[in-house]
Amino acid sequence: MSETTYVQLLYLACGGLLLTSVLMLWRRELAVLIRVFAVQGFALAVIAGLAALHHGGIELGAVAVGILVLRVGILPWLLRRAVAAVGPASRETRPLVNVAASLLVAAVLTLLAYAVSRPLVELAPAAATSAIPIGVAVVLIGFFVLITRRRAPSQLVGFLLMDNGITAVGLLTTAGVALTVELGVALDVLLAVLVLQILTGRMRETFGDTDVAELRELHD
Amino acid sequence: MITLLMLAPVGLPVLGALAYLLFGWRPATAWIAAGAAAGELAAAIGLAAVVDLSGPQIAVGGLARVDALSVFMLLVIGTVGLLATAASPSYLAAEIRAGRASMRTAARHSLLVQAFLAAMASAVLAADLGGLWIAIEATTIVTAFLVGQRRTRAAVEAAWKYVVICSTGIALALLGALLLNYAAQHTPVRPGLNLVGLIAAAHTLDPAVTKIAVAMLVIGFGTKAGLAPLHAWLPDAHSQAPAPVSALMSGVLLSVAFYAILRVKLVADAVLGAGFARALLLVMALASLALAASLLIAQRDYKRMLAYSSIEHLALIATGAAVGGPLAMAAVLLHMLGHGLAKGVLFLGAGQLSQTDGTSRIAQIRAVAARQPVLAGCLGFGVLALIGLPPFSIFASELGIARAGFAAGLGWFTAIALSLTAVAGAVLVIHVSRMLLGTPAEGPGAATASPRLPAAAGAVLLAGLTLSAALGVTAGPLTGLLHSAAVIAVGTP
Amino acid sequence: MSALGIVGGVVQPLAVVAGSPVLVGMMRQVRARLEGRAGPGIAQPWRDLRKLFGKEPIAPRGTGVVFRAAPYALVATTLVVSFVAPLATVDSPLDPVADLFAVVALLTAGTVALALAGLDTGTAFGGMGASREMTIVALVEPTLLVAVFALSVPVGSTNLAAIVSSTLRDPARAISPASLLAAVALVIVIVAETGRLPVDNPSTHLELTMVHEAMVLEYAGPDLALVELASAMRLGVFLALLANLFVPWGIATTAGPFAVLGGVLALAVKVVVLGLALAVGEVFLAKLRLFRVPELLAGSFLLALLAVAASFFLA
Amino acid sequence: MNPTGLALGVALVLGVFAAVLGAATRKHLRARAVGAVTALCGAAGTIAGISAMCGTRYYAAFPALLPLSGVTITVDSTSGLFLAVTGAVAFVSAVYGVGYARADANGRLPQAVFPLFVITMMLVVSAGNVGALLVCWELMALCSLVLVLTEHHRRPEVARAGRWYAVMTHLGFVAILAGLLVFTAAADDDTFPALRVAAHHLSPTTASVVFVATLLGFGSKAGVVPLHVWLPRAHPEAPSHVSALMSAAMVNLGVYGIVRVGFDLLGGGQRWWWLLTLALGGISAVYGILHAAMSTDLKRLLGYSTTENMGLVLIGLGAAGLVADDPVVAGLALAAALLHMVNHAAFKTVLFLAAGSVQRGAGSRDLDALGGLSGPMPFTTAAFGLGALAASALPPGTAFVSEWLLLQALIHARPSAGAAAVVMMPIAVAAVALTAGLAVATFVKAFGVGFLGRPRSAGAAAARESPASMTAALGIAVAVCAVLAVLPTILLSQLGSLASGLLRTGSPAAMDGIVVRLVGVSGALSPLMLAVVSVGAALGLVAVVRLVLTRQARRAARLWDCGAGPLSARMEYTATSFAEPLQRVFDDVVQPETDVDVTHARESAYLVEAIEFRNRVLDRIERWLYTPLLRAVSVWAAAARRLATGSVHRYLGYGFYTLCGLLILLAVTR
Repeated sequence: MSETTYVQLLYLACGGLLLTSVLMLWRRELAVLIRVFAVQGFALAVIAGLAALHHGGIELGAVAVGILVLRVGILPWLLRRAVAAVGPASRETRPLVNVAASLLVAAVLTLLAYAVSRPLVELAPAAATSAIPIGVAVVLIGFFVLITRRRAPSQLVGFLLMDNGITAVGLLTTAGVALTVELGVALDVLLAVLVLQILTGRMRETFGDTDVAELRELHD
Repeated sequence: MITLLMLAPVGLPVLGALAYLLFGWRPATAWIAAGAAAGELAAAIGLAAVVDLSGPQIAVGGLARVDALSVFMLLVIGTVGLLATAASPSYLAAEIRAGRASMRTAARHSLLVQAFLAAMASAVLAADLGGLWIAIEATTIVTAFLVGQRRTRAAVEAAWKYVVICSTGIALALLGALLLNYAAQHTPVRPGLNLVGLIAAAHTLDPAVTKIAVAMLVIGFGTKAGLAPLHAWLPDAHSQAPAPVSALMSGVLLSVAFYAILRVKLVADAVLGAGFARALLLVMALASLALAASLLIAQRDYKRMLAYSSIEHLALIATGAAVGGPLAMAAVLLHMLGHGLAKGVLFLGAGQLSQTDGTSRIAQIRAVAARQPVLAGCLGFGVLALIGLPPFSIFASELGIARAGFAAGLGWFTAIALSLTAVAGAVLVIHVSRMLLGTPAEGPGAATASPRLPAAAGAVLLAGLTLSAALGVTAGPLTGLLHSAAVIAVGTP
Repeated sequence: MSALGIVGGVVQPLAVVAGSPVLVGMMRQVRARLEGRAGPGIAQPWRDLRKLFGKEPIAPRGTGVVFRAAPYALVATTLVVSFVAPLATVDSPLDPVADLFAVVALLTAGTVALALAGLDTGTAFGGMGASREMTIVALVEPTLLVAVFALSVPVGSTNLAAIVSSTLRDPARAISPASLLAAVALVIVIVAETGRLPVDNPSTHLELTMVHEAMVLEYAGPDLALVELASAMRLGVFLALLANLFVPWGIATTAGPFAVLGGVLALAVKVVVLGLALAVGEVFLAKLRLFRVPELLAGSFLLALLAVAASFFLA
Repeated sequence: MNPTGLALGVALVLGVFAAVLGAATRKHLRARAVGAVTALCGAAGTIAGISAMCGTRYYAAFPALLPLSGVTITVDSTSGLFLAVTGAVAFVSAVYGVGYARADANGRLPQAVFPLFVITMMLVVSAGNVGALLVCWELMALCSLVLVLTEHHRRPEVARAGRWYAVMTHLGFVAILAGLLVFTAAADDDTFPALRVAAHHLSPTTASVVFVATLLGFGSKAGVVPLHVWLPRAHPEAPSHVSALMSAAMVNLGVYGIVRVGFDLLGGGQRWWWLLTLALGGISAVYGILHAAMSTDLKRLLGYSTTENMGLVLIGLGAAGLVADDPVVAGLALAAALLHMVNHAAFKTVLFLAAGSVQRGAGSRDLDALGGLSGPMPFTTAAFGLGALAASALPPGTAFVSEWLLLQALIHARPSAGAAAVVMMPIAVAAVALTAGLAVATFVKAFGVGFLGRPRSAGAAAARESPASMTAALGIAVAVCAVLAVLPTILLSQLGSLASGLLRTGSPAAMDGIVVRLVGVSGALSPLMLAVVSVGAALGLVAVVRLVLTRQARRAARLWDCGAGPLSARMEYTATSFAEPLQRVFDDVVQPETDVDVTHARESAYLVEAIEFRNRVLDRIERWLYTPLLRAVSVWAAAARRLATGSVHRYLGYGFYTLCGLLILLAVTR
């Protein structure tokens, strides 16, 4: 693979990452969100795969496969189960901030990510590192989704969006986070999602509907 | 031998967890948990001796490392863990009697508590930041089910908030760790995330990147340590968890998370000088203190009250860490231990109280002293220990933090922190005195005698208080360890 | 302890004990004449005392030691003051006792004894008198102390003999602003302390107004005689002190018989003049409402305070 | 180990032993065992104190105690004075406790904590470094708090008083802590010698911060207005032997702190500090005695009187600091303040213990329900009477001598001491004088209404005298009072040299023989002669009257009472009515709350069936200062609760906004 192809593909994947993030802000249907999330996972796997090809590491290849399995396969599946259990009321009802404002905020957050990431890019200017701001932007957008979405599954999506961003930053910044660490991280994310999914179930048992904004029994 | 000693603090609880998985919870197995915690404590003491004799040790292929600081944290985990697990059998038995739990729940509880202990031990034994991160994230996952154990609406709500907020925070820490790793990649030595290596390579780390990384790491681990801005899970989770778990979470988990901040601060100080981490920690600490003190004033629930007091104490610890220097660091470490003991005693006592009185509302509990003198005594003196009255050790550590703060030229910040602590202390005393003192209500309901405090639980509470008082009188054999741990925590300027 | 002091220590108490009832008699006589009555003559108080001393002592039921001891305490404190203060001679037999603060406190102690006696009777009148008397004392004592302070600051001593000698040496001091202010304040509080109009009317037994008389209602016979004697003596001592603090001339400065005789005569003249002035004043004054009295006393306290301020600022 | 150290060590060992006895012995032995051993502990403390005052200093260091600080013990002559006073009060209170505590405070906890309270007070004054001082101070506060709460299950006011006390003492402690730590930060370590060295190069601002913070902290313990609010609540609610310890010994430690920090460690300092001290003292003295004069609760009255007397002590301290250029007068003022403190300890012990006996014997401490105790409780009545005399600054009373000295010091303050002094001295004199006058009225009320006359309640009518241990303790305390009253010279020379040592002047305001003759300024007083002459005159008079004038025996007769019918207790003046005229006079200051409810008869509005009159004198400062403060705090707390609404989005939002803000900051400042 020539250097230019690598860069082109890399940028394409990163663009996909950002685009899917914005889409997640845009769309309200949980089912659509999950599909978009799977696409994003695929883009992430592409970034990992490209890194593996470019640096020629077997470990990275394994990581790419792992990401593909986890983020395109397992996590969307778990999410779908969570949403399916919710029942017909699966459409996201009015987020705390309306869509137009959300998109505007996403733009601002992306700019902020660019501004903040300058030192990161400057440390080792390269094709991969210059895409770091996108990863950071995805993290911030994910955080924003987390604080503006009412339903438990969509909060879950926000959390995973953040996590995708972090993984992207990890893949872009480095070729060699120790495999054990990477594995541990993946496992932890998986477990966190599992926990949240179980809790979603329990919330449904105890509260009936899973509007997180209604969880306000514990307060001062 | 050393490897064995270093594996024991993780391995023994894992074995305990396996035991509960295989045999379930019953009177015969009830004390396995305490046994494992005692073993963990013993291993910590052994390690302390080893570290004292021959310095830091590395084992398990470089994944685990132990120095005076981690040994001290192990001691904290072991001590408070022993207190909490020793109080568990009677607590679980009472829960089962009251129909709030089954044998299965008890077994799962014990299993998870063991896993919790193992995760905390591995956090302090981890040789690199990645391992530390994984272990701390693992504590979230394990305790999520413990918080939600009761499956009431409130418990599930608390668990949800706990997991969402903590996972978010810890995700930020992960981002920080990755960025730090990125910075480390571009140094000649490439230390990765190894805690010692990072400090050794500090002068070659890129300061701008490190700054962003440290900010993320401190906010992220600060979430688990109960520091503002992502502190809000704490009162919910600590008030809903079963008493022994609250004791462990408040008494140890927060300190373990703060241990991570201490490690990050070492790197930050080496790269950026003391100013950056200090400013960050001070702002977070003062915000947390102000918040805890304000919310304590009108508090209506005594478990939440204790939880806010934990925020306050961690903020105080953060103030101490921000001050830096051997005295402040020794005080911070002593404070962790003292707070663990006091808060452990208080949460266990509060659990006892909510079992007998059936409510956690301050306004609904009166005249405990007249009904259950021993429990009231433990709670009363526990609160006095918590607000830093001698002879309890928090007095000594608060004094140390304050003294170091004034000496470091942070007089105003220290004075504000002290005033807020004083307000919080005064409010705690007022709330608790309303519950403990007074004349028991006369009437038909008053005739039913309150159940007595189970002997084991009483012994645990008294032991915790006694230990705290003894530590306040003299650190005794801990003195050396405390000082070498403080030296490590200060780092080499 | 000088010869002059010893002479004074003997002469002064005698003069006070013998002269005070006469002073009271003279004041009553002057009032009677001014009011168009014949009057009983100036020796009438002595005649009363003789009659009372001849009666049987009474111990009212329900009263205790305090009630019985109070008249003695009252007379004794006044006697001590007349013993140590420079009334007729400038020296005192017990110089370390002749301190202005001590004298003021001693006189107050006598009042306190009487108030306690009033309370000890357990009657409504006793309590009422004691309450009113203590209200007045609570305001009079500070005024006295502050006035004394004002007089002491320029001299640098609270010793009575020292103040008197200092005024003798430096007559201008008597008309200094501090001195004048203090004099006015002292006059007011002495009127209050000795139970004269307009603060208290010694010749009435109306429960709405009486102060001193209410406390002593239960006394009879020799006890009453002592109380009456004591109040006469207190009047005499206060007037003598007032006179000598501001107009000390004539006081004996040597132990010679003529000097001492002159001192006693000068004392008698000064006290009589003051007493007559008081009596004449009383004719034209009505008694103040009880709750107006504090205003008067507060005024005198303020004057005394001003005197102190003046003595500091103008020193 | 020298005699001072030995005696102190013995005292500590005995104290701990007594605590163990209190926790371990059986109920019927407990009071006796604890009382006896604590009394010995107090005696040993007194000996240690006297030995230290005579010049035997003691020093010891225990670096292993109190982690991160270490403990140093230094007993010098200043400590000695306070040690001796504390020990003596402890001795008397412990003896009294044998009889008193058996009935009222015989629980394991109070009995075990009582001796600990004694030794912690001794340790406070023996501390030789900041860490030790602070730890002992807090231990003392803790012990006293536990003791105050002894009867919490009987009366709800006890818990309320305990809360006030706990909060105020905690806040006060933080002030002390901050002040001393600012000081320590400038020194090499936290021992007193190091601080003395550091004081020389302390910046004026820092020194002022240190002084003001410690003044507030120590002042709150001494019950200085406006930080006094806990005192008239907590002192009365404690068991009486504890009240005595608190009011006679513990408040002194506030004075100790001010003396130690202000004079000894900071070495005098700026004039306005002492002006502030003097002003606080003056306000405390007048305010305290005014409220004492209005109180009807005997122990509350005594509590306010403590505030008054500490105010007088502070006036002395302030005057000493203000005229520090004039060593003679400054020494005189300081010696007067210290003497007054000792005197106050003596008579307040008597008064609180007697009040305890009254509470025990007559079942009430409400003056309006007492009276007529001189018959059934002669010893207690006599003791209280003498104590009241001692407290009211009348000769031959105890306080008279010290107030006389104080006034002498104020008189001899030269105008050269500065304009501030010239303005303040007359005001100080007025405050002292007003205090003296009101104190007379107050104690006449307390003694006259509480003990004389007829009983006003069934409890008072059935009063019984206390057991021997209590009357013995009272007797000892009265004897000490009497000795201090007539022979202050035995103490004054010591106090004079102590004062000159503290002021580093080297010219002691010494006193000689039986006459207090001031050195360097004109002034002399002999309390002994005064007492002898007065008593002699009275006895002579009795002899003359009984032997010469009337030789008949006294005849018992009915009270005349203007010929009214048989007396009933309801016709008597009560404490409330006694104080009513004074209350009117100071209406604007105390602002009493009165309300009158008139119930009219059903038949006609002109006929009155019942009139209910209520009159309460509330603490004005409490209402002005603390009520708005508490209200502000609760408003704040209510507002703060909006931070924790339970919304997880909001909680995460805190993090999100902080993160964004921080990132922007990092991006901008890079």
